[in-house]
Amino acid sequence: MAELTYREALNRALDEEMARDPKVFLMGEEVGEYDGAYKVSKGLLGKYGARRVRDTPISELGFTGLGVGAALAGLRPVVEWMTHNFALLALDQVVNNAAKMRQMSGGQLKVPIVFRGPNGPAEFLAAQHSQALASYWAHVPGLKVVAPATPADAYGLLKSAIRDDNPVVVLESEMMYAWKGEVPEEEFLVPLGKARLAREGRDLSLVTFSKPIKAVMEAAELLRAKGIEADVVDLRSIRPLDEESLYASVRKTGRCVVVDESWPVASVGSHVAWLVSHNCFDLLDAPVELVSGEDVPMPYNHSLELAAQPSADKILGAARRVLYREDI
Amino acid sequence: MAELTYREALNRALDEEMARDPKVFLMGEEVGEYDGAYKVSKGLLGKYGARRVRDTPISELGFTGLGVGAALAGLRPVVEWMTHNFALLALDQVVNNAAKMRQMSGGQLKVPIVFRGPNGPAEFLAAQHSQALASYWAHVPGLKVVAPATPADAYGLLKSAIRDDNPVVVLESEMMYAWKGEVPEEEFLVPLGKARLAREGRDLSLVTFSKPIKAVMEAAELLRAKGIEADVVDLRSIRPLDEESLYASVRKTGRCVVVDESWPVASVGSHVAWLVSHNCFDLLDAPVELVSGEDVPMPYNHSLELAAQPSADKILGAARRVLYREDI
Amino acid sequence: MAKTAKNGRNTLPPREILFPLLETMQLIRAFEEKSGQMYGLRKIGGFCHLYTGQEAVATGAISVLDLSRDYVLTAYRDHGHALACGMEPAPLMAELFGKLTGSSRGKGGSMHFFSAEKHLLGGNGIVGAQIPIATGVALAQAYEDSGGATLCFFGDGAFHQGALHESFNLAKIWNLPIVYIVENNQWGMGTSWKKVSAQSDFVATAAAYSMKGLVCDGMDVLNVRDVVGEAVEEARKGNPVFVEARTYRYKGHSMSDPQKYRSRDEVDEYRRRDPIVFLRSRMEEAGLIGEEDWEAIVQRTEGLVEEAVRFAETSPEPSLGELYADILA
Amino acid sequence: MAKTAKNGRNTLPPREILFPLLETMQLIRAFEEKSGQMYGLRKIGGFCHLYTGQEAVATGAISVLDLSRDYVLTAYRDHGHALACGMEPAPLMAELFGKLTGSSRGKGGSMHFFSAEKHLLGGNGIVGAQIPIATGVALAQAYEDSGGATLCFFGDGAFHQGALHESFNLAKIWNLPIVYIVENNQWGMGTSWKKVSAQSDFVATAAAYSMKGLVCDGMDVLNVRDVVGEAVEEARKGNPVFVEARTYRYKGHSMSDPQKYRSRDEVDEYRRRDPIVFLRSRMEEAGLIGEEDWEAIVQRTEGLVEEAVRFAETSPEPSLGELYADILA
Ligand SMILES: Cc1ncc(C[n+]2csc(CCOP(=O)(O)OP(=O)(O)O)c2C)c(N)n1
Ligand SMILES: Cc1ncc(C[n+]2csc(CCOP(=O)(O)OP(=O)(O)O)c2C)c(N)n1
Ligand SMILES: [Mg+2]
Ligand SMILES: [Mg+2]
Repeated sequence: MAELTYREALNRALDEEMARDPKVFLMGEEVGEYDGAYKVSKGLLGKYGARRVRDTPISELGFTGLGVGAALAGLRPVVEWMTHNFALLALDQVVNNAAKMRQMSGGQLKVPIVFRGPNGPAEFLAAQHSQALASYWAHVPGLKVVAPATPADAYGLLKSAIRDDNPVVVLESEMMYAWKGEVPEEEFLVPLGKARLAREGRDLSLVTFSKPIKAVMEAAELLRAKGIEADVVDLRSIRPLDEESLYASVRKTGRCVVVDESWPVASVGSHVAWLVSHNCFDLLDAPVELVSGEDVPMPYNHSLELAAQPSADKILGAARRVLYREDI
Repeated sequence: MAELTYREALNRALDEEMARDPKVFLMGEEVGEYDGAYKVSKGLLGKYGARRVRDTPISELGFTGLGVGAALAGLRPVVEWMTHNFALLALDQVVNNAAKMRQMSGGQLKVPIVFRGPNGPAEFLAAQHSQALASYWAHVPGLKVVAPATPADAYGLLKSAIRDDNPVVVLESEMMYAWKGEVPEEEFLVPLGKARLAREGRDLSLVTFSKPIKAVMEAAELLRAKGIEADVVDLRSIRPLDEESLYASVRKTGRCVVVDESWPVASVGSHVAWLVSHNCFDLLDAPVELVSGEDVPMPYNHSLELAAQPSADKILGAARRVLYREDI
Repeated sequence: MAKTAKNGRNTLPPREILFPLLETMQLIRAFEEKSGQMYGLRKIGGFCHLYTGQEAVATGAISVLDLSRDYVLTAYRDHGHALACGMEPAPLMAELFGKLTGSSRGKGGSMHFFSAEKHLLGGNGIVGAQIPIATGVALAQAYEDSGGATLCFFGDGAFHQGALHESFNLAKIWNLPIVYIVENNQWGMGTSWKKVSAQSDFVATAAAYSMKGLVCDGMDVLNVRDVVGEAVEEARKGNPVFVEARTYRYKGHSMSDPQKYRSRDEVDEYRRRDPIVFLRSRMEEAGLIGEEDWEAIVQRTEGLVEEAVRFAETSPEPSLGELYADILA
Repeated sequence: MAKTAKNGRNTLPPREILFPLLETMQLIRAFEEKSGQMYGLRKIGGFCHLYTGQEAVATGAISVLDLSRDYVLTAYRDHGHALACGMEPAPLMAELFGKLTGSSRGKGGSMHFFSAEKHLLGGNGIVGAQIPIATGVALAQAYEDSGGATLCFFGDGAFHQGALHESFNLAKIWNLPIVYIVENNQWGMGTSWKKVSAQSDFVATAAAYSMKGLVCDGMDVLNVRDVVGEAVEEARKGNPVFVEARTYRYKGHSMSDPQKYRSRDEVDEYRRRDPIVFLRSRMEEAGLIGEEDWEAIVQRTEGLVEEAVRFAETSPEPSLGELYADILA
């Protein structure tokens, strides 16, 4: 097993899929000569040439739409958004075309395309560059949405996304690109639609996806020190959602804290919290708690910026509430 | 008291506010010479002239951004989106600028602007023209969001929205424009942030906003025929949300069905359902049910289109579940 | 900057070209008349944008394509393009009726005609959205070196969408085989194109993207054919081209438009230059068509349209199970 | 199409004009050098885009404005524009430090400098987003008949955003008092402007919107001043103008850019045409400035910047209560 960074894992997935299938190509701002704004596509231009690794102008709506068209005509584009913040300019093409073309054509067409890039806050980037936008994609039928939180998942989910015949949005994170983890050397796929049990426990369920997994695992360690064992569910796939794994965990624990770095209102986090509240009603010993990003535009000041995000501390607070224990 | 249509009520609000404040102006596609695609701005061009009633090209991102700029420079623009579907093209300007300018400037600036237009499905319009997009706006701190469901609220909320110093998104509906209702002749405002108790009852709470109020009131009538009295909360203001009124209702009833015509995942509906699940945990006799739009792109065929939306029937089904009564 | 290609006013193309052009235009006309009637009878609902008056544009332009490798995309006013691509009237009418036998199984309706087989990739309800998509189709053609080209139709109103600017630039810097055709029918809903355009000569803007710009008379199917033919040839070499077709729509924007914004006279003026009448009279002058030939065309096209209505009427509605079908592949 | 305004190479403007221009440019230079240092010391974090090399553009352009009625908007590379608008270095440095005394109370950082008082409406982090907003500010000026005009700066990379197309058209059809200035520093991050632009002459595109297009030498503050002066005069009459300023950025795109995409030589070539050196030498040739005058400028500007750092260092951090402040009015 090799230890790879999340960035390297994505790069390996892209590389392998481009080698495997000549219809796969990469397109986005700075993906070629610059090796990607976050170096995810490092070396690919040299290896596959400018036909398959295409530097675009700063025209998010345009090149996203081009991707949709190329997919309709039989290619398998991977569109890199420099960040999901900028994808708001391209949202129409994803929501109104990528997600709907198959249905509007009565099943005649398919749109095998991947949209990917970093999502969520990084550091010192202020309001316009720090948004966690999972819910904008999760809301939309016709899309698939994944959020790998380990290098192995980054590799395996991106490969599955590229091979899927539907539009798939991949949520990465600037902060995660340097995270390291074991990635088996032989090729493998991680199926879309399956959660990952990141840690086993029986006292409460901590449910999350993407970058907050770090704070969640920290919180789980702190809880263990107090003799409390958390079950940690990394949703990994947001649409479709692996509801079964979610309920299986809560069936064990009867208590649930959902952690999502997005704003709370109409978020994936509050949706999952409702799903558990609804479908595990008789099993729950406490209300489902949500630890979300604060309901504010992200401030530049770093202390405020940290305070605006989920933290081990906030998760502990929520754990205290679901366990009805002031002492932890 | 005069009986007005929802359309006339909006028109009256616009007219009065334009008469009151010379900084208020209206801008959008077909708002002037054509009297508005749905005739909401009828007669205003004649009365206020082309300086204050501005027909735009089909450039949603552009004219929405112009509105933001005009608001920063001291005007009070009302931007009409022909429908919210097309506002996806303009989303960036709303989310990244209108909602954040005040915060990013450390409170120096304000953005007194109203974005309005019909939202949600109408009839026979297929996938791209039938989206209920409340959650895209509700998700975002820095915005206010209202969804009047009666002519009186359309009048009073639009006036408040225009006078508010913050960006306010107004969700109207093509199907509601012809709805009639009493609107007092003397001027009044409906405050942003307050729900409306549309009907009193003690057996269960039906919570909704916008067009589904119709199906909800129908369902309430059908329930009454079975001897069940529903409390109906029309949220009216989605952001900020009047949580107190919501919980007050559930405190009475212990049972809650939320109805939202949007897609279910990461929706206002599932958020409200979680809020009630969480904050009324000890009061609830049954899981909070959500009746949402089906999780599909809207089909053109009318039977399918109707089947994709909340109906009195579906609401009855949910009521049956929260009441644990098969007999109704 | 803009130039009108030689349109060979004096030498008509051969009969094998002329008759199909005339018949396609007449088929579109008949289909649209019937669609309007059926709308009046509430067999069709929602937005229904008729193509009457503009028949020469789709017919002439698409006639130069090889749809085994070329593609067509347009906006919601797509009935004419679908017929010109060779889609059968019956599944189209069934689609308007929302029936399971419709071209999109009743899911799409008037604005969303598609044919994977005939290479019509919509039918798009978002003004301007097909422009980047079509550019992406052309990207695929260039990527695969297929020799194909893409025709992208849009209206004068769509011209002001940012998507156009982004796409034109991308098409040029990547040498994509695409022809953009603005169908300038002079109105975007109730808005005169002149009122909302900084530019009174659309194709003059081609220069801003170092593209070739061409103008054609959208009421003259032969001129459209010549100009778009030249443009497609150019596009196949990797040079995107922008064509303006000056045309007119006879009917309201959609079925619900009271049309207060324009005069009866304006409409009548264009009706006097009707593209079908015009081609037919040129063929008559050249002694190529007789009364019986014309009657035969009328009969055939009306027959097809009548048959389409019968097919649509008698086709089944989709079952409720269809709601969750056709969404994911 | 494009023309360069007479720039009066031979007659220098009076001292009262020249000295402030020189001092503003030097203040920007000193501020940016210090920002770079402070970034190295991790006093500043995140994206920090320095304006070094481009000083003449903001300085010359903004010098022709009357900021009691005119407005300025730009992108995230906004330090120079803020200083040229007359914002004090101290609250700007404090903003970079994320302090409560910062111009945006520590909420905005480098990309989001604003001054309601000095009429700088950002600082915008979304490439191209300021273009429609600035156009809306000009709309307000026209609406109120204030006599004011708006300067909208953006980069060569921003040129390809659809927002530009939509805004240019709106500005023209509504006769808005706006001057659009593309600061063509030849790179958008690591992308050469030539690689992604279908048009090698930016201002040629002005014609597509029936607008006047002007070019200026962005390394020559007097030329910028002349050309933008002419443009602003035109804009005040309700004729939007598009100006290209040819310039160069000395530093990387942001502080984290390794700059592998360009050669040391290219940078050096431009450094030899440094806008500050250039103006100073012209003033010297004309006998208008001596060594002591220059020393005084250097001392004053460095003093201001040192003082700004002291102010930033010693200012308080915002309290956690600030998180929910400044969001709604
Ligand atoms: C993005 C978007 N904005 C607005 C609309 C509403 N709309 C539909 S058609 C139309 C006018 C388009 O005019 P034009 O492009 O000239 O095409 P034509 O109808 O004349 O064929 C408008 C405003 C829409 N469908 N999509
Ligand atoms: C919409 C959007 N897309 C991408 C980015 C990332 N980005 C920031 S600056 C930049 C390059 C802009 O280049 P240019 O407009 O030439 O301005 P310059 O940096 O040279 O001043 C890019 C791609 C962004 N901030 N916003
Ligand atoms: Mg038109
Ligand atoms: Mg640049």
